[in-house]
Parts: sequence; structure tokens; C-alpha cells
Amino acid sequence: MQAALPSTGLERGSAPSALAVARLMLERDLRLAFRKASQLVQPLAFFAMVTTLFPLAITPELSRLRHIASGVLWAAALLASLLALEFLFRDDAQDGTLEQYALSGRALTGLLSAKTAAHWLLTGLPLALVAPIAAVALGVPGRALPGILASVTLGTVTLSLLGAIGAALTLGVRRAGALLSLLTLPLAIPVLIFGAHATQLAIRGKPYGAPLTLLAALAVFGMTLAPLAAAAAVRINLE
Amino acid sequence: MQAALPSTGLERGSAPSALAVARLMLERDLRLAFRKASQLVQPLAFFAMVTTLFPLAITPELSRLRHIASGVLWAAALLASLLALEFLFRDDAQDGTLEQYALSGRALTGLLSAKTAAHWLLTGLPLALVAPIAAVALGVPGRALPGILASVTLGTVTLSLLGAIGAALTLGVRRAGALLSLLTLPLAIPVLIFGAHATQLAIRGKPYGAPLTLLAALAVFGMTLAPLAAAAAVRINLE
Amino acid sequence: MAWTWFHRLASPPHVYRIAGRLTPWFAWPAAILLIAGLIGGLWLAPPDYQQGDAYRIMYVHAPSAWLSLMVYTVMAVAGGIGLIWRMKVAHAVAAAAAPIGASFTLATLVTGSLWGKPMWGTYWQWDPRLTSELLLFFLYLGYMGLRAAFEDLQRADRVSAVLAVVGVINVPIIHYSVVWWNSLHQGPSVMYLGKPTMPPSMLVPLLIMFLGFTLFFGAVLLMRLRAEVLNRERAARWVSEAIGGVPSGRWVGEEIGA
Amino acid sequence: MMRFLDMGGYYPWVWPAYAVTLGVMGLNIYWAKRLLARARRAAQRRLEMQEES
Amino acid sequence: MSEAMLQGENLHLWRGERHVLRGVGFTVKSGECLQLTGPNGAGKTSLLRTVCGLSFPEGGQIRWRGEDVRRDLPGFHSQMAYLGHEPPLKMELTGRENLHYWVGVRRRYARAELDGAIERVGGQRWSDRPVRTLSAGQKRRVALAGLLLMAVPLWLLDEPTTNLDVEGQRLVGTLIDEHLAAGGLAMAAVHHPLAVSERGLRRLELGGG
Amino acid sequence: MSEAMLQGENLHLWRGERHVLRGVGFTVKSGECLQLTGPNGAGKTSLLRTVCGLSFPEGGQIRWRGEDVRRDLPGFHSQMAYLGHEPPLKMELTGRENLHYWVGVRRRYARAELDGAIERVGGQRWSDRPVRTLSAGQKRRVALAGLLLMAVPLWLLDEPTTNLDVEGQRLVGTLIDEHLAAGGLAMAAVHHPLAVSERGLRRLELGGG
Ligand code: HEM
Ligand SMILES: Nc1ncnc2c1ncn2[C@@H]1O[C@H](COP(=O)(O)OP(=O)(O)OP(=O)(O)O)[C@@H](O)[C@H]1O
Ligand SMILES: Nc1ncnc2c1ncn2[C@@H]1O[C@H](COP(=O)(O)OP(=O)(O)OP(=O)(O)O)[C@@H](O)[C@H]1O
Ligand SMILES: [Mg+2]
Ligand SMILES: [Mg+2]
Repeated sequence: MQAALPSTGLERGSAPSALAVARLMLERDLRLAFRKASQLVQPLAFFAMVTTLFPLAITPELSRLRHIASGVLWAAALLASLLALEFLFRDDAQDGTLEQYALSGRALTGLLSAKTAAHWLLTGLPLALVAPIAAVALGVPGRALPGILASVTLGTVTLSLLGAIGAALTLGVRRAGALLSLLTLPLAIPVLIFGAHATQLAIRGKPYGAPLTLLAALAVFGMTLAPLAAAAAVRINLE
Repeated sequence: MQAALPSTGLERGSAPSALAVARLMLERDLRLAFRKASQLVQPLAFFAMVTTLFPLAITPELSRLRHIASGVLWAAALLASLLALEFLFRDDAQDGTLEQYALSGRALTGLLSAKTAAHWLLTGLPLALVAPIAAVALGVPGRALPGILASVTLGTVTLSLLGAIGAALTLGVRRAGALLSLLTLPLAIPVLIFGAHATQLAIRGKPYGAPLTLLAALAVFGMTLAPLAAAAAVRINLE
Repeated sequence: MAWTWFHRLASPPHVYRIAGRLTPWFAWPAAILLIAGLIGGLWLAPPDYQQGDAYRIMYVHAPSAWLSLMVYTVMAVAGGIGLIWRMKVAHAVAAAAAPIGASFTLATLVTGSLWGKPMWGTYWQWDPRLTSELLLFFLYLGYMGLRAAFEDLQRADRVSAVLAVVGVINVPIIHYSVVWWNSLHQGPSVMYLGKPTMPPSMLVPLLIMFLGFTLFFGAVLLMRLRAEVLNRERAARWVSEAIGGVPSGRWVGEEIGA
Repeated sequence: MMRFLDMGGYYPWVWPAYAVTLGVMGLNIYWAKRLLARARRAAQRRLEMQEES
Repeated sequence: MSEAMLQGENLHLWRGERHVLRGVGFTVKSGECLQLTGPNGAGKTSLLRTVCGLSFPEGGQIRWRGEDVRRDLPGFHSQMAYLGHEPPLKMELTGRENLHYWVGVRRRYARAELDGAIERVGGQRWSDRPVRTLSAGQKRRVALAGLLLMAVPLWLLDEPTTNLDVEGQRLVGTLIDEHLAAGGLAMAAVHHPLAVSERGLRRLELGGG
Repeated sequence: MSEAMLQGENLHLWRGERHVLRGVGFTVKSGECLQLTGPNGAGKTSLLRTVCGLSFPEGGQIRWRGEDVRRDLPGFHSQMAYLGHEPPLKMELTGRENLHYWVGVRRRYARAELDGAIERVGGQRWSDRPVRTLSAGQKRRVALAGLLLMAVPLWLLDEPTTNLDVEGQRLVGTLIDEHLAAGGLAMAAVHHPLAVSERGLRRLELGGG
């Protein structure tokens, strides 16, 4: 920042640190979400509903439901994160606030990471906490629950990150709902495979450490790369 | 219309018939959709992806997939229609065009019926056409396909109509995505139960006439009542 | 003529006052009946020859289930009246009823599960009646969520009324689900009044409980109704202001103190 | 008395069921009272605001 | 033609905790334009939305040709046009398509009329481009063309000159003048006085916000 | 202080098939306000968005303090503020919260400064209400408060007086005057001449649309 050049004397106040900025964004997104308390319950309700659908449409027998439990849980988690994603950047783009953030002179990566974190706190975390309950309803034995909790927690982190990329890419597109799914789902396949695998192993009472480690690796990988990709996409789409 | 009162001479041109108005709306919505060709493929692609998820997350064995095919198909159809629904009235409400239609002096029921028809043509019909293909992929025998086609066609009509009510109810709400699901899914349960039942009977090679008749009855019931409810909700939300 | 009478009766201050006066008339009988029902159900009624003492859960389960359905019906009817005649009090009734209905739906689900474990060996089954009751719970949540999503009370009233009216189809579905689909759940036992399948010593406490629960609902509804009417009172006050009657600010103040 | 509390061996289900139902009833009463009190306070506040302006 | 066509009587409107309209009344006759002024937040937009039935006043009445508009809202709507703060256009459609679907539900019109309206607002060159690519002033002009094409006696306009260049502001004045001369009537919220001839101009100043 | 702070040189911008900016150049010094005028569609918005880096020109350069802004875009951004056609506000947050999250990412400020900015735009009474409930002019005023609070030398304003009442339009002039007096500079697209003192005013007229 051209500190060497003469200042006009108009620039008062120091710039907050990158961390402070990220905290501010996180706080903003959480406050926006809490302003409508009903919004908070919604990903959960949605998740609960999807879990309800399957027994109705297939079979009410718990012994058979147990077999498809992992598929149902992960499909529901994926769809619930995707549904919420649509709004990750869209609202901010529409009302012009995202443009202002892009023009703030601050690194977009930090801002977007904070937004993604908020998204995970608002959808991924509650999902992870509810998943064990849904699993019980589908006849999964109690000993499998820690594994399910762990794998859904790790998996949703990556899903949120992937979703951030997808949402950033489709910013310029109206009605991006389905296009977003189309972009994000293929990327999400590895998460889905490892996650469902871990869940199935947990349900069968076998060790699920290996797929869990892979899930963790995916999450770390996503955390380093996704914000960069998302920031690039946002910049392009704001042009 | 106070025809008895003196006209100002400003009112030129006759009002088009209710049918012509509905046709105009239908044409408008279809044109808007076709303007972004990618949008057309999206519900389909989404549907295809969801159908792919399950084999990945559960088991690749066709013999077992066949058992859950009806559940997967119907859950995917429901979610795909819901996803598209969010935008049924929202865009028009945001840019002020819906307000103009409400102030046009024409009955909103007709306008909304036309919009719902467009929605079904853009999501329900393609889904019905793709469902048999997805079913084959899930190991369903060929003789079941007519039944699947018929039940998905009838079922999606009702889903679109129910969705119209839900979308109209949540017009005034920001980020209504999940609230919309919460409202629409309980109403959609009968469709889901009868639809999945018909599909299962078709897969097992049994006669599926009875649930199909019920689906048709639901569709007719919906067609008469849903536009009224939706119009009432839209009027209230625009107030 | 009849209409002015009707509207005066339904005017907010009147409803506020009447509701306040009526509350004890519901609350005390409810309390007495509930205590009587508890004694009858837990103590006096003999154990069931099949289910042993587990069947005593029925005395809280069945009345809760009845309330869960009845309250939704009340909401739908009140919502319909409010929509058609633009009656604020009817909307207030619907708004007041929803949380009560939701809580008893939850009670039905929990007591049913607790009963299911000893009877069916599992807390939860994806049986049509159980599932549709769960969906009724979701519908209540959706109704309250929709209400909460609007800032403008008038709009919340009218929009959620449309939902209540549309959603009422679920009530018969739940009620007849045991008949329409073969279900694990108990078929209608008391409802066929012509031919009771239970001995009177079991049946009478159950009927007492039904009445007690219903009166309890009435009492809580009236309390909530007063609050809802107060929250909607602003316009009513200025109407009387415009008429130029008693400075209504003071007048409502007295009401509040009362 | 113990026989009564034991509920023929079904006590782990019968008593929680009754507890939940009575709890729901108690909460209903509590919520209703709180709601009414709040509405009164809000109305009072509105009146005061009215008088000021 | 000179009886009161549009009347508002003792209108009261609440928004949240605010009493926005406190007994507002007005009368507009054929050939008259009521110019609404007042500081920001005075209630101009609220009044216009109340008149066209998008907000329900807690008290008072709106009369069109002597009858309460609530008695026949669709009938009233078919004789009025409302333009709010934002032009009601679909970004994906061209200007011409927007006009077609917007006005088309109200009346049949000849193609020449559409062309005429577009020409009137100076849109020949860009009326076939998606509205998304138009400048703010061009969008406003499309909305004005819709107003002309609707051919209704009552215009309700909320800051119609926003985003328009100097020539465009004059155009709005001329359009209103011609509308009044043809026996129409208008109500317009403005911050800059309208370029309308004094003869038909009435003024209503709303109180502080 | 009187060397050129902001310069545009021979800017060329294409939008779709249209050559919107054809070799536009300008210079703004400290204490100067460049008033952009031109008919609708002339390219005023396009020029402002190009200057702040939201559009990339096909030719030409923008210099800030003599250096091409592309060399250090974040550095340039941290010294400028852009207000477009619509106030960039979140409808669910109050005016005060909007300002906090909008300006807060750029700089630390004392609470008194925030209060001062709100008072300056006359927002004491409504700054704690959700922006959704504000009138069009009140929203614009919140945006102006943000501008003040950002405390940057360069202001890029697109029709800043839109929706403002007469007093508000005068306020914009005063704010710009004070900004110039403090050594700031501004570029503003307008249709009504700004109420800015003649001393610092420069004019740039863009060609026909
Ligand atoms: C979570 C589990 C359960 C749920 C959600 C549930 C739901 C319901 C509902 C909704 C009703 C009212 C039906 C109506 O009035 O139309 C009802 C009534 C009743 N339930 Fe359950 N139930 C559950 C478990 C059980 C169990 C395990 C039993 C006994 C084995 C049982 C026995 C009864 C009886 C006896 C009635 C009264 C029937 C009548 O009079 O119609 N329920 N239940
Ligand atoms: N939900 C609400 N709660 C409280 N006040 C509200 C609400 N909605 C609107 N208002 C207030 O009502 C007043 C009238 O707003 P309105 O939009 O009618 O003003 P206006 O005259 O059109 O102003 P402008 O010139 O800025 O467009 C404003 O002060 C606004 O803040
Ligand atoms: N994608 C595009 N394709 C073709 N032309 C475009 C595109 N985007 C913008 N334009 C044209 O570029 C021109 C400049 O638009 P701009 O918004 O900069 O005008 P403006 O001077 O701000 O006008 P106003 O006073 O109406 O705000 C307009 O004529 C517009 O129609
Ligand atoms: Mg306004
Ligand atoms: Mg512009």
C-alpha cells in the first residue's frame, strides 16, 4: 500500500488485521442467520424430512432400512448442504454487498473462508449433530453412532468448501440451483464414497479409521485450495 | 367494470380472454427458461445425479438396488421439483413483475395456473421422461417402465401444484428454501406414498391401477384447489 | 343486524375481557377431571389381560393424540374464518392454538414411542400412522416457522391461515391411516361409540381424560388468546380514537391493569 | 406401593410417558402465562410511546 | 369530466410502530396531476401503494369515480397503472418482450402501437437488447413505454424521472401533459418539480418523516 | 497536493457489440470533483466501474498517484469508495449494523465516528431499524453515511442524489465540498448539476448513447 506517497490526511483509523476481518464476516453471517431464527432449524428439518421419505417410499422394515441407512444419510446431508449453498454468496451479490467487499482492498480469500465457515456452522454442524438421531430412526445400532458423527462432521466440512467453489462459479448465473448441483455433485463424489464407506463400516461394527482418515485429508486439502478457487471465481463473476 | 360510467376515451383496445392471458404467461415462462438452455437440462441432470448417488453410497448390486429403486426415484423427483420451485414466483416477486400482474386487473388464479403449468412442463415432464431410464439403470425390469412413466407423470403434476402453494406462501420470506421444503413435504406425502406404491407394484409385475387412480384423483383435486390457494397467498404476500 | 352483533362480540376488547372471565371455567374443571382421570387410569382400572400395566400409557397417549388432531382442525377452521371475514380474532385463535397443538403432537410421539418399546420391541416404526403423525408435527413446525418468518403480524396471520386450511387434509389421512393401510398401530377402539371394546372400568377414565385434555386446551388457548389479541390491539385503539370516543389509550390501559 | 410404582414391570415406560405429558401441560401453562405478561408489557410500552409523540 | 375521479379520504396507515399516514386526503379530477412532495420518509411511496391497493389502510377510503375501490379492485386496477421505485422488468427479456408480456395481459394492442411507444421514449436502438444490458435510464424508459402502452386513465408514478437525463425528464413532463389533455389523471411522487404545465398541476405536501 | 491524483488515459471499453467508451481521458486532482454528465446510455456508469476495476478496459490506463492501478489493485481499493446505482445494503440488518460490517472490514473506527456519520445524514431516528423498512431516500442516506465513515480520499459516485429530497441533495453537495476541502477528490455521474462550489468543479460530458 503506497505508504511512501503523501497521504491526503483523509485516511483515518488503522486497517484491522486479517483475522479481525474474518471474525467480523463470520459474525455478520451468523447474525443474519439468527435474525430469522426459523432459518436455523430449516436444514435440520429438511434433513429430517428426507430421512422420513425413504421409509415411506421403500419399506418400513427396520432390518431392511438399516442397509440403506448410509446412503440415505449421506444423500440427505449432501442435498441439505447444497440447498443452503445457493444462498451462500447469491444474496450478497444481489444486494451489492459482495461487490463492496471485493472493492474493500482486503483479500477476498479471507472473507470467503469466513463465509464458508459460517455456512458450515449453520448447516454442516447441526447436520452432524442430528445424523445420529436419524440413524437410530433407521434402525442403526447405537455402537455405530460415534463413527457416524465423526464421518458426517468431517464430510460436511468438505461439502461446504466444495459448495463455496460451486456457488462462486455460478454467481453470475441466475437460477443457478440445479447448475450448482451439477457442478458440485461430481466434486462431492469422493466425499460421498469415503463417507458412506465409513458409515457402513461403523454400522457393521468394523473399524472405520481408514476412510475417516481419507475424509480428514479431503477436508484439509479443501481448506487450503477451496478459498483460493472461490475468490478467483468471485472476482471473475463480479467483473 | 364500471361500464356504465363515462369512459375517459383513454381506454383503447379490448381485454384479451382469460385463455389468451394464460397462454401469454405460459409462453413467457417457457421463453425465459429457454433463454438459458442450460436451465432446461438442470432438473434432469440433478435427477440423474441423485440416482447415481445411491448405488455409490449403498451397493452396486442390481438385485438389491431394484428393491430401493422406487424410493430413490420418488425422493429424487420430489427433491428436483422442490429445487426448481423456489424460483417459481420468487424471481417475479423480486423484480416487481409479479406485483404488476397482481395490479393488472386480471384474475391471479389464471396467471398462476399458467405459471404452474410452465413449471411442470419444465421439470415434471422431463423428469417423467427420464425416470424410466434411471429405473433401468437401477436394475428395474423393462415391463415395469410404463407404470413408472405413468405414475411419475401424474405424481409430478400434483407436486408442481403443491409446490405452487408452498412457493406462494413463502414469497415474502427471504431464503425460503428450507421453509418451503418443510411446508411442502408434509403435503406431498400422499403423492409419495401412492406413487411409490404404484412403482413398487409395477416393479413386482403386479397390477398398479388402484394407486394410479388415486394419483390421478390427487392431481385433479390439486388442479382445482391449488391455484385458488396460491392466488390467495400471493395476494396476501404482495399486500 | 346480525352482523353488527357478531362483530361486536368478536371485537378485540370484548374478546379480551370474555376470555379472561372464561379461563377459570375451563381451568378448574380441567384440573379436577385430569386428577380424576389419573387416579382412575393409574389406580382403579385393572391391568389389561394382554398388555399388563403398559396399556396405562393410553390414558395420556390417546388424549394427546386426539388433541394433536383437534387443535389442527381448530386452527384450520379459525384460519378459514379469518381469511373469509377478515376477522382478526379468528387469526388470533389460530396463532394461539398452534404451539399447544405442536406440544401435544410431540407428547403423542414420545408417549407412543415409550409404549412401542414394550409392545413392539422398538421405539420407532415407519408405520403409516406414526409417520403421518410425525409429519403433522413437521406441519405444525412449518406453520409456526412461516408465522415467525413474517414481521408484519397481519400478513403472518393471513399467509399462515392459507397453510392451515390447505394442510387440514392431513387430519383425515392420519385418522384413517390405520384403516387404509394395514398398520401395526391400534385400530380405533373408543371412537366406535356404538360398540365399546373395553370394559367400563378402563373406558370411563379414558373418557374422563379426553374431556380433561380438551378443557385444558380450552383454558390454555384462552390465556394465549388474550395475549394475541393484545398484540393485535393497536389498530382497534386508533379506530376508537378516530371515532372520538373515550381516549382509548387510557381505556386499554385499564384493561391491561385488569 | 412398590407394586404400584413397578407397574407390572413396565415402569421404565409408563412413568416417563406420564412425566412427559404432564411436563408438556406444565410448560403450556408456563408459556401461556409468560406470553400474556409480555404482551401486556409491550402494550404498555406502546401506549407510553403513543403518549410521548 | 370535471367531477372528482380519484379521492382519498382520511387515510391512516401504520407501518410497524409508525403511523405513516395520518388522515391524508386528496382529490384528483380528470385532466389533473397531483404532485406529491415531502422529505424522505414522508410517506409518498406508502400513499401511492395504498391508493393502488398494495397496502391496506387501517382507516379511510379510496374512491374511484365515486365508488370505494375495495368494492371492485380488479375493475379499478384495469383502469390504473403503477410504476414504483424500480422499473418492473425481467432482466433476461428484451425491452420489447418485457412490454409484450407486461401489457399483453391487460389489453390487445397493434404492433404499431408498441413501436410508437418505444419510439416515444427513444428506445428504437436498444429495445431489442436484453434489459440486463441497458443503462439505468434506458430501463426507466422501457417502463415509461409500458405506461403509454397500457392506455389507462389513471397513472400512479413514484419518482418517474429517476435516472433520466435532462431530455428524459422533460419527456416525462410532456407525456403527463398529453395524458392530462386526453382526459387522464396522474399522481406522482417527486423530489424535483415535474415539467408539467401549470394548468393541471395540483400539489400535496406530506409532512416530515 | 496539486499534482494529478487520478488519471484516465484513452480508455476503450466494449460491452457486447457496443463500443461504450471510445478513448475517454480525464484528470482529477486533490480538491477537485469531476462531474460526469451525458445522456442515458452515454457510458457514465461504465466509466465509473472501469475506474474502480469492476470492468476491464480493452485499451487505456487508469493511474492513481501516477501508478497504473492494475499494479496494486487492493492498495488502490483501500483508498477509494464506490457507490453504484443501488445502495449496497443488507435488508435484514439495521442501518447501523450495515455500516458496521461494511466499513468494519476496511478500518477501525470509534463509535463516536459512526454516530457522527449517521447524524450527518439525518438518520438518528431510523438508523436502528432494519433497512428493509426504510424509505428509498433513507436507504440512500445510509449509503452516504458509509461513504463518510470509510474516510478515503477518492469517492466514485453514481447519481448520488437519486431518491434524496431537496435538503438531501444539498447535503450531498456540502459533503463533497467538505471532502474536497480536506484534500479528497471525487468523480460523480449526475443528471442534475451537483450543489458543489464552482471552485473545485470540473466537468466531463460523455457523448450520445
Ligand atoms: C410413536 C408412536 C405412536 C404414535 C405417533 C401414535 C399416534 C397415535 C395417534 C395419532 C392416535 C390418534 C388417532 C385418531 O384419533 O385418529 C393414536 C391413538 C391411539 N394409539 Fe397411538 N401412536 C403411537 C404408538 C402407539 C402404541 C405403541 C400403542 C399401543 C400398542 C398405541 C395405541 C393407541 C391407542 C389405543 C389409541 C386410541 C385409538 C383410538 O381411539 O382411535 N399407540 N395414536
Ligand atoms: N415496517 C416499518 N416499520 C417502521 N417504519 C416503517 C416501516 N415501513 C416503512 N416505514 C417508514 O414509513 C415512512 C414512509 O416511507 P415511504 O417509503 O412511504 O417514504 P417516502 O415518502 O416514499 O420517502 P422517499 O422520498 O425516501 O422515497 C418512512 O419513514 C419509513 O421509514
Ligand atoms: N452487454 C452489453 N451489450 C451491449 N450494450 C451494452 C451492454 N452493457 C451495456 N451496454 C450499453 O452501454 C451503454 C453505457 O451504459 P451505462 O450504464 O454506462 O450508461 P450511463 O451513462 O450510466 O446511463 P444512465 O444515465 O442511464 O445511467 C448503454 O448504452 C448500454 O446500453
Ligand atoms: Mg419513496
Ligand atoms: Mg448509469
